[in-house]
Amino acid sequence: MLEIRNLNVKYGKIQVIWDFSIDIKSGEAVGLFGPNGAGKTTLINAIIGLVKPESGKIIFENKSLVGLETHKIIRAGIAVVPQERELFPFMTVEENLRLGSAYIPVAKNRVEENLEFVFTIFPILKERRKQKAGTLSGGQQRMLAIGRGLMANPKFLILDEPSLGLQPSLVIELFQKLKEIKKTGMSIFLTEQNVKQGLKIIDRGYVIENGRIVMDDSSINLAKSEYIQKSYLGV
Amino acid sequence: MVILKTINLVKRFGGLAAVNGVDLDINENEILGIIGPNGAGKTTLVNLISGLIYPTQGEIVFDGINIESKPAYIRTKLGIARTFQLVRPIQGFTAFENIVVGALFGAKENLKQARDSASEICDILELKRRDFPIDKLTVLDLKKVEIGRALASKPKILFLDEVMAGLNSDETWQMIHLVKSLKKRGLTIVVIEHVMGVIKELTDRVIVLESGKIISQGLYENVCKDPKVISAYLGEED
Amino acid sequence: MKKTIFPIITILAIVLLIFLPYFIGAYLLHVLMTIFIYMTLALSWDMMLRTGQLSFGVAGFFGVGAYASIITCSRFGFNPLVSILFAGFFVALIALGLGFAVLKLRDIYFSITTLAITMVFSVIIRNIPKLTGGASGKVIPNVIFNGDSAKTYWLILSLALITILISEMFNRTKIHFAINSIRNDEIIARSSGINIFGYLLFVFIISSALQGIAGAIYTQQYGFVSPETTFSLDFLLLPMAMALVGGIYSTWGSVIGALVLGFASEYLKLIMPYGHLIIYGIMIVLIILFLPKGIYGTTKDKIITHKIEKKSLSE
Amino acid sequence: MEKTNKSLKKTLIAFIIFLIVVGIWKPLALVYGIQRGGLYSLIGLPLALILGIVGILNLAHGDFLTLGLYIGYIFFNSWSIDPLISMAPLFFILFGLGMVIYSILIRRVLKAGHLNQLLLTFGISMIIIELIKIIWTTRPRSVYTSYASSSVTLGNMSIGMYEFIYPAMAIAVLVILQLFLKKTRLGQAASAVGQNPKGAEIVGINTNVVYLVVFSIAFGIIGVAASVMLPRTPVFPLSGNPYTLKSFALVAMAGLGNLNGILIGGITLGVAEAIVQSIPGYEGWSDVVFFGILIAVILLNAYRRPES
Amino acid sequence: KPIKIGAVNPLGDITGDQATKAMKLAVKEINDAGGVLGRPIELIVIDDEMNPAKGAAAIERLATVENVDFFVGGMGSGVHLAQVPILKKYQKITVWIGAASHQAEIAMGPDADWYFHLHPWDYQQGEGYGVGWTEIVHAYPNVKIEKVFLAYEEGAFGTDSYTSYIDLYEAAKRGEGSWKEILKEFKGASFKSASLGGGDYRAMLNQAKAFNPDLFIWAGYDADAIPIVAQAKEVNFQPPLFVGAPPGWPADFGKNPLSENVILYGMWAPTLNEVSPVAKHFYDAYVEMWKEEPATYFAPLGYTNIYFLVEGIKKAGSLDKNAIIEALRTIEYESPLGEVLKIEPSRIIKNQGFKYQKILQWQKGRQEVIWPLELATTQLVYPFKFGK
Ligand SMILES: Nc1ncnc2c1ncn2[C@@H]1O[C@H](COP(=O)(O)OP(=O)(O)OP(=O)(O)O)[C@@H](O)[C@H]1O
Ligand SMILES: Nc1ncnc2c1ncn2[C@@H]1O[C@H](COP(=O)(O)OP(=O)(O)OP(=O)(O)O)[C@@H](O)[C@H]1O
Ligand SMILES: [Mg+2]
Ligand SMILES: [Mg+2]
Repeated sequence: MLEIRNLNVKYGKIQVIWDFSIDIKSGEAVGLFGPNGAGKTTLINAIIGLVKPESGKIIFENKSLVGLETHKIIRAGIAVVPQERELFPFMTVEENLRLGSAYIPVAKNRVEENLEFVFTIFPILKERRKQKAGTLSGGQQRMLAIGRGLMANPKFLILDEPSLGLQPSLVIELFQKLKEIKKTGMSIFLTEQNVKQGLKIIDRGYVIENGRIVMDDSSINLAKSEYIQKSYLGV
Repeated sequence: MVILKTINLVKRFGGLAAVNGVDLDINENEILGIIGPNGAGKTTLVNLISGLIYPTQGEIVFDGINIESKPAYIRTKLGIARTFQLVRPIQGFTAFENIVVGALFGAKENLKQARDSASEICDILELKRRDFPIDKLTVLDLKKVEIGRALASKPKILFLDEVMAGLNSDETWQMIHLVKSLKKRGLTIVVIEHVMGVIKELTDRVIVLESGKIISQGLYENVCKDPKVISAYLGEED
Repeated sequence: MKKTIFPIITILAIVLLIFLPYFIGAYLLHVLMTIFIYMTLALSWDMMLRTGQLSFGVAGFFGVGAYASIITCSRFGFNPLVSILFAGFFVALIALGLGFAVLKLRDIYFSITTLAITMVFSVIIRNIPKLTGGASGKVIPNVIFNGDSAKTYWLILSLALITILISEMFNRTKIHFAINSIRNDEIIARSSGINIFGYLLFVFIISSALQGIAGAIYTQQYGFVSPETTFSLDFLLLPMAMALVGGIYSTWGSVIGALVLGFASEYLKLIMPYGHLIIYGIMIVLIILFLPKGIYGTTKDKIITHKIEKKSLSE
Repeated sequence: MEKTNKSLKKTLIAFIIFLIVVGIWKPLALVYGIQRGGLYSLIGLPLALILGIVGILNLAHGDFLTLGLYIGYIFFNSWSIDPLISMAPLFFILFGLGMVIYSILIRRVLKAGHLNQLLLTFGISMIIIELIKIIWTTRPRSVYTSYASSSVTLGNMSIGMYEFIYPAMAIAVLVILQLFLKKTRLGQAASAVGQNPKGAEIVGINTNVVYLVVFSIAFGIIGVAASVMLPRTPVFPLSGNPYTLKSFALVAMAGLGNLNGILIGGITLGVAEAIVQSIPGYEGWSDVVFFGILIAVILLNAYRRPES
Repeated sequence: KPIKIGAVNPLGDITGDQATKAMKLAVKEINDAGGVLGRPIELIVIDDEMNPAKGAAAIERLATVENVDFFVGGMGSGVHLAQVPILKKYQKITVWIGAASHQAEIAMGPDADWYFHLHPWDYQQGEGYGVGWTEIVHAYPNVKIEKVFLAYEEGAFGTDSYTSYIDLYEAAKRGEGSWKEILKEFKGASFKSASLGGGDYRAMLNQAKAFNPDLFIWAGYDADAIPIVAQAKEVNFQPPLFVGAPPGWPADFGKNPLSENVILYGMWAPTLNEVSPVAKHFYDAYVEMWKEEPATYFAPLGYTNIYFLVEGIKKAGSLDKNAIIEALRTIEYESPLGEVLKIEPSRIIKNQGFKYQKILQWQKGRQEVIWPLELATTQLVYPFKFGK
């Protein structure tokens, strides 16, 4: 479904992603782990066209994404839940969510049904549907960002550290729901610091450091790996 | 000895009571953990104490004086420092200069002193890219800058609002050691985290907020077995 | 090496500027005087901008300073130099009073309010003819130093140098850290212990006083005031353009901007009597499109990025 | 939410009472005030749209109005087309001009922030004014239509009818704009883009098109304003220039993003001005009242606004 | 070696632009005729951009870089005020055609014998109209002028007219001054000019209507001309004499039906061609050289500016300053404005040129001269009425 070949990304003269290649198949959930500054967010931004790669190929459903504007990539069926949330602070929770569907061809007729779905995962959002997004608590904003991503009925969902700032019970719930969603055939691409939870839903995972893949294995093997145990599952 | 105390603290936003009658005692040189569901009012509580917003009702006593109506910058000078849940370094400054700001105004140092204490703090934090502008830093660096600026104001009490969120376990350990070393230097520290491992590892005592009220408090081991806390906050793993 | 060269260059430049009247003619001197007046306005506007407050009150304080100087001179017999100082003091006082009301405002609300205040100043002055001469303005019989170019030049040069000095002080002391923090994030500034209102008021008073003094000197140079010319929005728009063309948030940006635009407008006019303002406008548009941070700002940025990249690559 | 509704209602009621009182006290001032205020609002609306909704600062606003006036003048002078008829082509010509200006200039300073937009549009303003001077000189031109000075007589008052077109057009434009912003996908996208362009791209909005369309619509409205003004307005290089400041004043008074406030604010200022002008001997103070009310409203709003 | 004359004009404004063109025409004519004192004339023009500091710097440049012998030029009073200190510094012979504000006279002071000011001062103009209207009342027995209403723009230009009218009114009440025979009641109101963002005159017009004047004058700018008549029609205000006193008129005022029989104050009109050969010569030569019509009286004034100076030089026979001053004071120059220009002292300065403006009337799209009666090109149409 998504194929990245020999991707290189630079900010100015500083290279952040080095010769990066991965494949994600339809209906597959893939995780991306790595320390801060490894280049995870940069990779995501490259996929959705927010940064222009130096070289390499990004192909989604046989179509090259390189050089395409972000909104075109999104409309092609990729949704993203950004690390920085990127909400509309002066709009209400509901307006934010509706915007998640409004401009996506496959989603715009399914707004009500999508809203209900998001509200079942995050009931607090339903309670606060008239509150301005900018006044939500940190965790509530994260929920809203995830909810907005789900509103798009994507074929391919990218989540950049979705559990950041969520209360423990919600993290568990969120990952359960993602597992269910995955069964409907959606592909998921996930970066996470909560590796323990992350590993539960992914099929395969990559570990990157300094912009290079250092490990690439199934989730079971990753969970067993000493390296992962030590660096990511400690606390 | 109680260093900071809130009495029946209330903050309403329109109809919503984000903090709803909180009586809090923070003891000198302890590490207090505050946990609770998203939207429970933790950040609001810190905002009230640090003076970014003013309470609808109630008192805040710090070091024996009532501070609830004092402006934020005075409270910082008195010795209350905090970090922000969403890191907010000052753009246009380098990491180092961000920390200098804290020393200059929070600790009322002159430029030279402030530079000295800032580099000392950078050393303590093991902050490497200190001459880099903010937009070229990683999340860990930014969190360190955030703590560094708070520390530079030479506080008596330090509020850490989710500073560990988004760190991997190596980095989290680093931070835990750091916070512990701060305690050794005599600081009182309040940590807010959703990562239970951190709370367990760090805190002397935990308070659980829900809907603006304290629903449980005590040692971590006890609190996390409290059914109220489990149902409202921790959830049960399958 | 760099540390020792810089002060030497500065001192040489200042000495050169002081002795300039002995080398260049009255015309160039006059052009320079105008440029220095605008430079002062640009820099003082930039000082306020560094706190994040975009002031549109430059022409207003300039005008009030001009009137204060002319009126004290002609009605109360002040010595022109004393009247100039008085104007600065008077404008500072007004800024202090206004500051309490308007410095709570932000963004365009602050900008528009300061502009509205400028308008209010000019309308009030127009409507109290007994004191101000009303719409028709007021002239004084003798201009400062009896029109001696060199002395007037030295006076204006001192103002410009003092402004540069203040600006550099703002950039090299605690104040730099305070106002930059305020501009970037007030919440952080407050919780880092910065008295935001205090600093805003301080900078507002200083920059307004400089604008008032500039107005006073300018008006003493020509010996008249009138609401239309003295409160002209040129005294707001041109300094702003100069600061932005040179590069904001820095001393040398405004200095370079004032020199570039000041000389350009004079030169263009001579080679192209008709339509030179179009070229001037196009020049401004091109600079902002291709050097978005201004001449000085963009150059400095390039150097800094270069340094950092070198450092990261070597890491 | 409820709170803003309530305060809107309060403002509206106070506004209507104000108008009624003025109507009884000085009926002519009310008429003149509503007409003038309608014009301020009509010209202020496009600025409010591009500054308040998508956050572009345009210092050449009034000068594009001037350009519109000249184009209307050409239609009248060269082809004898009545300004109210040339309104349609004018809308499209300015719409097109907006597209061009946006695509080749404004687009490049979108991310650079307000200050760069300020300087860019200052440069544009200068170029427009000087170009006009070269082409048409500084001599005013005008368009004569018999209806523009027609009036009806009520008692001993002779009331001009034409200028009621200003508030009428302002209301029409406001209603259409509100419908556009609330009901159309593009309109909703405009608010999203104004608040967070990156967020907007992420939900699939083509921000570039939104900017382009909103900017061009605003220009189209400037064209409409120019046509309805033309029968009553002299056309010279600085015709529209003073309206830049007045429009910014209105936007600041109404609050960014508040289009309804532009109408209420515009008419309040117009009426207040007209009252002062109708008091013999105090005509010269009308500007103080205009800016005084403006300052008072901005300060009041600032102090009423709760902490963030 | 040419004799250098330095001119400072606002080239971006129609007044400055046409004055400059007329100056160039005069220079060309003089040089074609062999120059003066056997030397050609060189005219160096600098734009003042209507900016005081720029206008002042231009004088410095002309004096020190271009080394001119004389200064000419004109227009805005604000710019001129800034030039006064510089002019005083160099004390070269200066012949000025703009700056009507008495403030300029105050700034120049009584001692500047090298300074010649051709345009009537603001206070002289009001005085002149008194002379004019009195003569008109005598010549046209049906014309009555007792109540005068002055509408003035609130800037320096309008306010200065108003204050001078107040002085004239006070004098008339004492039985003095040029208005003493006719003026019985006077009232004024200000308005904001369309050129400065105003343009709503109706409050002022209603005041005027309530006063019911015989003579209504407005002192504003060219941009006000059409809207004032249109709005007067709207509020149904039809004074028997409807006078506009702007420094220039809009491009198509004559084509506008509302212009019919509006009276104007001015120094010149193309109709003067019918009564003055100099005017006709100027007009034809200007059109020939520039392929456009002179549209403001600053064009013939600019022409006059050069000729007057050159006549002075000719008469002096040398470039000696005192000789030229003496010559300029005594020559009589037959100007294209229809009048003979000669120097007399005004309130403060010694060398003032023209004293009065003319009274003209728009008739069928043309500005016809009504007064001075000896230059009249047609009869006054009275009373004023809006066409249907
Ligand atoms: N706009 C930018 N300009 C320059 N450098 C950048 C920029 N954005 C990120 N970087 C640098 O690129 C590297 C990778 O950053 P990125 O945000 O992709 O990491 P990440 O793996 O997502 O880390 P995190 O866990 O902190 O989110 C870091 O060193 C960062 O400093
Ligand atoms: N300005 C405001 N207006 C309205 N409601 C607000 C405002 N600020 C906060 N709230 C609400 O107050 C509640 C408390 O928010 P707070 O940020 O304190 O939560 P928190 O405990 O820090 O949550 P989290 O763990 O998600 O950070 C939330 O429900 C939030 O939506
Ligand atoms: Mg990241
Ligand atoms: Mg929080």
